[in-house]
Amino acid sequence: MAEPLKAVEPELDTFPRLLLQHARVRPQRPAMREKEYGIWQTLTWADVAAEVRAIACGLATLGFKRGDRLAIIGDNRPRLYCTVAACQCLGGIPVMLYQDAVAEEMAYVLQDAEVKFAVVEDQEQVDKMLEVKDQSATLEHVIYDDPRGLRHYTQAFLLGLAELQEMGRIHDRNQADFLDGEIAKGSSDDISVMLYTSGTTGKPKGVCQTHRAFIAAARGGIQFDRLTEAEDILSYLPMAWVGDHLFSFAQAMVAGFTINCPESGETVMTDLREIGPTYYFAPPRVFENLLTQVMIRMEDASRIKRAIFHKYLDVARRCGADILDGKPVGLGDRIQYWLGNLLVFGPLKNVLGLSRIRVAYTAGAAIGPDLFRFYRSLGVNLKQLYGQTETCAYVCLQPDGQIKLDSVGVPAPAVDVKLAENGEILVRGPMLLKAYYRRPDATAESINAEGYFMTGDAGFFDEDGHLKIIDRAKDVGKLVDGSMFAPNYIENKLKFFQYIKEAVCFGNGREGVTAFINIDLEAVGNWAERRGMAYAGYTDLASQSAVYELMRECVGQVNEDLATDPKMRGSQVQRFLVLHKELDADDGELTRTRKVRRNFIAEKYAVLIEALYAGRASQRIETQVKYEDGRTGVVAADLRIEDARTVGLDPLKQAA
Amino acid sequence: MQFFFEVLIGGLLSGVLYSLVALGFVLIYKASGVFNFAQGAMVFFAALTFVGFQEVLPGWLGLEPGSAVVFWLAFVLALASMVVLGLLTERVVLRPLVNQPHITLFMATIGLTFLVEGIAQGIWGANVRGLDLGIVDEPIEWLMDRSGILVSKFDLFAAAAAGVLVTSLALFFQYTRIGRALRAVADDHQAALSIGIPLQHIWGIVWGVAGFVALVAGMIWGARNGVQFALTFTALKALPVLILGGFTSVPGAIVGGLIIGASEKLAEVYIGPMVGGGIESWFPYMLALAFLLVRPEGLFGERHIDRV
Amino acid sequence: MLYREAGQFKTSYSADQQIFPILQDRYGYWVILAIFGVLVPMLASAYWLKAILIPVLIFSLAAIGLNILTGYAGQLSLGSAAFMAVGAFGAYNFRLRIDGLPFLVALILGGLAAAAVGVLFGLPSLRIKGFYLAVATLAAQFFIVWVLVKFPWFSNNASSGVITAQDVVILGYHFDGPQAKYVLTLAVVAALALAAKNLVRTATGRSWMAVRDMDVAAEVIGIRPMRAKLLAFAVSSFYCGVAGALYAYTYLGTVEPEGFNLDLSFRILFMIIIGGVGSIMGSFLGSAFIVLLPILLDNVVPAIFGNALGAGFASNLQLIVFGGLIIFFLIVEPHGLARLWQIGKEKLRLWPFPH
Amino acid sequence: MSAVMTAEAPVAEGRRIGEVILDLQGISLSFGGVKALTNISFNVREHEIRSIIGPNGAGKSSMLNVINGVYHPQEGQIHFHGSRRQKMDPHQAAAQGIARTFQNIALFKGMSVLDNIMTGRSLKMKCGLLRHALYWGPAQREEIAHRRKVEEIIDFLEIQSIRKTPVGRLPYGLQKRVELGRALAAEPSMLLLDEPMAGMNVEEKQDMCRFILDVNDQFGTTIVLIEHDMGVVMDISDRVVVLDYGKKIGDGTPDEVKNNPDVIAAYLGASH
Repeated sequence: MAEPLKAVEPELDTFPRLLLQHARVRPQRPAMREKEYGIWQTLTWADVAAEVRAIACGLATLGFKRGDRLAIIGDNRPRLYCTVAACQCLGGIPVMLYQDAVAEEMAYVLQDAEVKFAVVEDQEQVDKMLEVKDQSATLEHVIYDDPRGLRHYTQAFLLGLAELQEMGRIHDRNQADFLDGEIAKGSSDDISVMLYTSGTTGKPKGVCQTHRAFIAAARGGIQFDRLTEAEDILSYLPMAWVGDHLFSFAQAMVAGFTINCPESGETVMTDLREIGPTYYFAPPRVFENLLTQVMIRMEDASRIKRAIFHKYLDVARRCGADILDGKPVGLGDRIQYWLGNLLVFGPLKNVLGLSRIRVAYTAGAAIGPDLFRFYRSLGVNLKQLYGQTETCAYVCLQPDGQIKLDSVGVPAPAVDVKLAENGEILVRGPMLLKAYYRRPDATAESINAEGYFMTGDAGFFDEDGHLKIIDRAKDVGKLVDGSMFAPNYIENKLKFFQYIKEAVCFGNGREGVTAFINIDLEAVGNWAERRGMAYAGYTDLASQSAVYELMRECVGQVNEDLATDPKMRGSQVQRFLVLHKELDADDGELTRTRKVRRNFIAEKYAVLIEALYAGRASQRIETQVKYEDGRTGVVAADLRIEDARTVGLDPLKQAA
Repeated sequence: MQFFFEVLIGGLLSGVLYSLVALGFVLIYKASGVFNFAQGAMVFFAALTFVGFQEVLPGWLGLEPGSAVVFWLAFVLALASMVVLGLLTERVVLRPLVNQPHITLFMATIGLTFLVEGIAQGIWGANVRGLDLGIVDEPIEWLMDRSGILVSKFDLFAAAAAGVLVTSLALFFQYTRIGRALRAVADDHQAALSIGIPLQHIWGIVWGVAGFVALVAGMIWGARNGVQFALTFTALKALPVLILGGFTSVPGAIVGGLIIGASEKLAEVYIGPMVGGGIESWFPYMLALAFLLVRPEGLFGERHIDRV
Repeated sequence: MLYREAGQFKTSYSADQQIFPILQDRYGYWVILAIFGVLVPMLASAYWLKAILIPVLIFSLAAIGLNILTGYAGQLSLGSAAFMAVGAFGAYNFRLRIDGLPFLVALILGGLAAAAVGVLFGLPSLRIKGFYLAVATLAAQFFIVWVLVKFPWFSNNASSGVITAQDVVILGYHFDGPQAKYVLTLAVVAALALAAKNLVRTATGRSWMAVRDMDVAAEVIGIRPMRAKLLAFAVSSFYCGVAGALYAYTYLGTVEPEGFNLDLSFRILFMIIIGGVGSIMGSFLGSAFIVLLPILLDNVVPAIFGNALGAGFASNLQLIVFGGLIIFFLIVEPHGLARLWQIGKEKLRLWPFPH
Repeated sequence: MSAVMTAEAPVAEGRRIGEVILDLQGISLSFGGVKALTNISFNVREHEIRSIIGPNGAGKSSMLNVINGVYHPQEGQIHFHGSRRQKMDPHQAAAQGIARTFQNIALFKGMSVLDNIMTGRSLKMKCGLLRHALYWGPAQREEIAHRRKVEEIIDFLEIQSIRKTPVGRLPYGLQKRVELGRALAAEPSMLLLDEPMAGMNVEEKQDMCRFILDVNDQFGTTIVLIEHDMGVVMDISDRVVVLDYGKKIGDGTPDEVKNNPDVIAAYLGASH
């Protein structure tokens, strides 16, 4: 069971009250910085309180009422964060929208949330609002931050944020106690924000979170990682994403630390280096791109420099993570690591802007163990967390010193996690959503009678109480013998090999697991060239026996890994084949976001699956493909099928 | 009046020497746009090499010192050295700096000045040497008898040599294919390429010719004043000559040299005593400076319009 | 490798526009200043102070002067030594003829005298550029030296213009030992170097560089090229003048006009070519290089070749090495040692990445 | 004739084209006997975008050089803001509020983007040499005040990510943008742009077009534009003057110019 959350001081139970508290306690501490006009323009907590006050009073002047919805659309900007707080001051509900959404997507949310006010960043967003104004009956006012290019927009419902603030200041002078009264009316059970779930299935749903929930989630994280007012965080992920709302808004509001907004999308990396955040969040792809860049840039380095770099990376791989975790490490290794830190890791982290990091989190997708280990071995305290929009991005966190590469850590303070019969993860705690906006059906569907939120993810706890996520619950099936089959989990493990681009596993209702594999043409191509192998394109390379050998090795390693886990040992891949063509979204095999469409593939390549389970050594297949220029053609091949190395499993029965 | 003419003629004749040095500048500037500050050093190098060979050849080959064979052999070897020096300069110094700002090239030739001076003295030593061309430095009696004006035979010879040199260069430029190519290069590098002679060959030839001119100048000058380091300073006087005559004009170099030579002598004689003498050291520069303010493009230079 | 720039963000323009925006550079600067200001005078021998460090500092100042003119404003000058002479003789005469004139005031007046002469000889720059201007500055070189030799008034009627500098006294303290003279020189040079850095990083410096890079464009945006060039001549000559005065007062003590000859002008030019055209720090590097190289050659050559080569060889070798280095730097690294320094610094900042 | 045309000139919303502020009468210019411009007259109204078009060598750049005082025409009169202009130098033109960019980029190669744009504010900076040398105090305050203005321009032109890059390292399109920034830094009332979009790709051209329109619109800057891209010219100009061989062959709104037979002939002739 998770540790309890320390008690909340009753007067600090909403964000507006927290803000006022900071303005009192640490008025001159920096609250927000933004790189603008070449320097980091700083707003202190007192400044922020004043800004928020002006915006809130301005909104009130325009007739903003308690409970009204206010959409916020734009890049991470201090004044937009201020607007969130201002809206909360008036008891309104900020509705966060993704700034890169197209107008129709926005129209849907504006209608669904019955948004009355929209505060947007610039002309681009104003144009979208104008486009959807007619469809959004409730939308009354559109307020913009950056007036550039908007001089000739004559629509009466448009207003600049600066003008709004001016109105607000006048209002505030006339009714000095108005806003304090509004803030006093607020309750911790009021909805503090609405965040829309991305909606891979069906239409997006508005998740209503209360002040209580987000403050609890924020406090839990702060307590867990001992965050202080001295942290610096770079706020560059979309404001509409729950992670940013937790890290850049809720936690900053609770702990009183500083958020830093980059100058523009192009300058994020430079700004990261300048700020050198102490607390950092990025999805795995950001870390992956960073690593790729590091490796590419090092390619051009002199031979000596490369040798030093790789030598000390090896040292780091050997003992870096242990040193970070405070585990016992021999003196020799410690000295070597210290040297490496002087020569390589220290400067490297510094150039990347990671050197001041105390805590970094990644989430949102599985992170490759090599990638994860790389950063930890350099001494970057990178950890994983698990959560959803519905749980304020807050369920499990990895504690310092107890990092397991494939787990998401232990339940966070005050969070109650349990597993359903089918392995689905159920969570309960103060950070749960209040409801989906105007969707009682959906709310009822996802919160069970005992008050547990059904995450839809399947997982299990290991012996140390760390949660492992294995798959979407609906994808998890059973083998004939009743043991669990989690295709995504296995596929992810396969895909962590650089040589494997895609993998599709089958096994639900079968005796064992089989797999289709797509090799990574670039990585395997390089590998082949280094070995002097000739090949003519993907199909040819994929069919070569050396490549099969390579794949067998990869699959074998995955099997060894799976075998260590009693719940997974039955899921070892018994047979596999390397597909003759790359899975392609144009052929309907992948979604546009490059997720495999398992069922479609199973149907399309039924003959191959049959061959895998029939124990045949090869199978001929002809497939229609669409070329980039729209023509279609046929790819035909005799595909070899191989048995994989397994640990302690009987081979598949050869019977059909 | 007689004294005035004597001073004037003496000045004109020493001006001939300035002209010869300036001629080397003009050749190179015309062909490659390089203001070769090292031309003075090359004159020094040429003279020193010639004298040096004159000294060592008899010992090496067992020849009679001072004989015509030694003279001509030394001349040919010195000429060859100058051509090699020119080609090396073109190859090692200027070619890597092609397309660099002119000022950079100019500074490079200042470096070259030091290098050439150092090498010359390093090889041949730094002693002052005499150089005998076999012409006696005595007044022409015929002229002295008729008009009472003293004109040295040697000076007349020098003037004649310069005249021959300039005439042959003019002919060379006018009537040979390479000469025409050179003139084309001066006007437009692209056009020169279309003639079919590689730019680098042209530059090589120009540096060779400039070396030859330097050798002639160095020999005459050395014969008059002895071969010594101070020669490089005197050679600097060619700079005001160029300003007067314009960087691109062969006639300008000649006329400019004569003006500078004559005016500095006249100024020394007539103005010098009023201010304590020694104004020769700066007079040409001040004259050139004053001239610049009136006509920046020089007597024969082309007016340049800045297109924007 | 040594830099730790993450977290060094700037929240104000004054922080962003510092001379050394990076913390480690600031530390480095103070460390160097402490070494040369405190440790060196305590530890260095009189020979080092008198024969090496003081001249390096003085030539640095002259090189800064020439760099302002040539490196920043793009006007080539071959007359720096003459402007030094004006400064030296100017300061001498001001002290000689005005009773009780404080030394530092005389130093500044000497510099101003040089500035006035510099503007006079800079006038042709309004009409001419490049080589023409170089030749014009030769006129200054020869003319000024001639004037100082020929008019005994300037040297208080000493024979052939030799002057002996008066004692250096500031607020009653006599600067006569090498230590004291070194510290004084360092203080003056450091202050003026800082002022030069300030000039080149503000509007004045930008107007010089604008005229250097594209004078028509500069004029079109409202810079008056004439003014900018004359100002560059004035400031440049001022620096050379102060350097010249220091040359007389804290270095040699006794100077003659012929000491400020064309060769010295060339040496200062070489300092900025090798040190770095358009760099204040390069002026120091170049000066140290040009002062130290002959000493190095004098010590190394006999050690390798013995004395067989004779005395003349060393001076010829020096000519060859200087000439060769100039050409080498112009071809390989036209921005000199300062650029090499900067490349090295960039490498350290990006370490372990190559770029 | 031109009066009729201006009456029909498109008036953008909120942007009022005002009185004639620059009037050129009978301008002739020659270089050592070669006539560059012959008896050219036209005017520019306040706040308008006035384009000069014509085949290569038509004298377009010479026209701009006459306007901002780089060339002095042998004949003709120039009235700027009502008063007869005497022979003047470019920096005097700059002081009167005329800024420009060049056909071949004329940036200061040795300086950063920031410093290049800072030079654009030279006329507005008042501190002298001694204050600069001392730096701390008035000079620093002035530098910071102007830096702030320059940063607004950098923001306006969306070149934040290159502000400290030496201009020599920038690609062509960005250099053009920086040059526009330098001209804007002077807060000119009239901006002369000499082929601001030459050599740009479509995207860069679109950006540049947007900037020009924004400048004209937000700051009310009068713009005289030379441009080869007819699409752009016809799109954004209020009035167009057409030159050919140093003579004016057409003047009017884009539509009028498009239908002018002389212009059509010159362009058809030029394209063959």
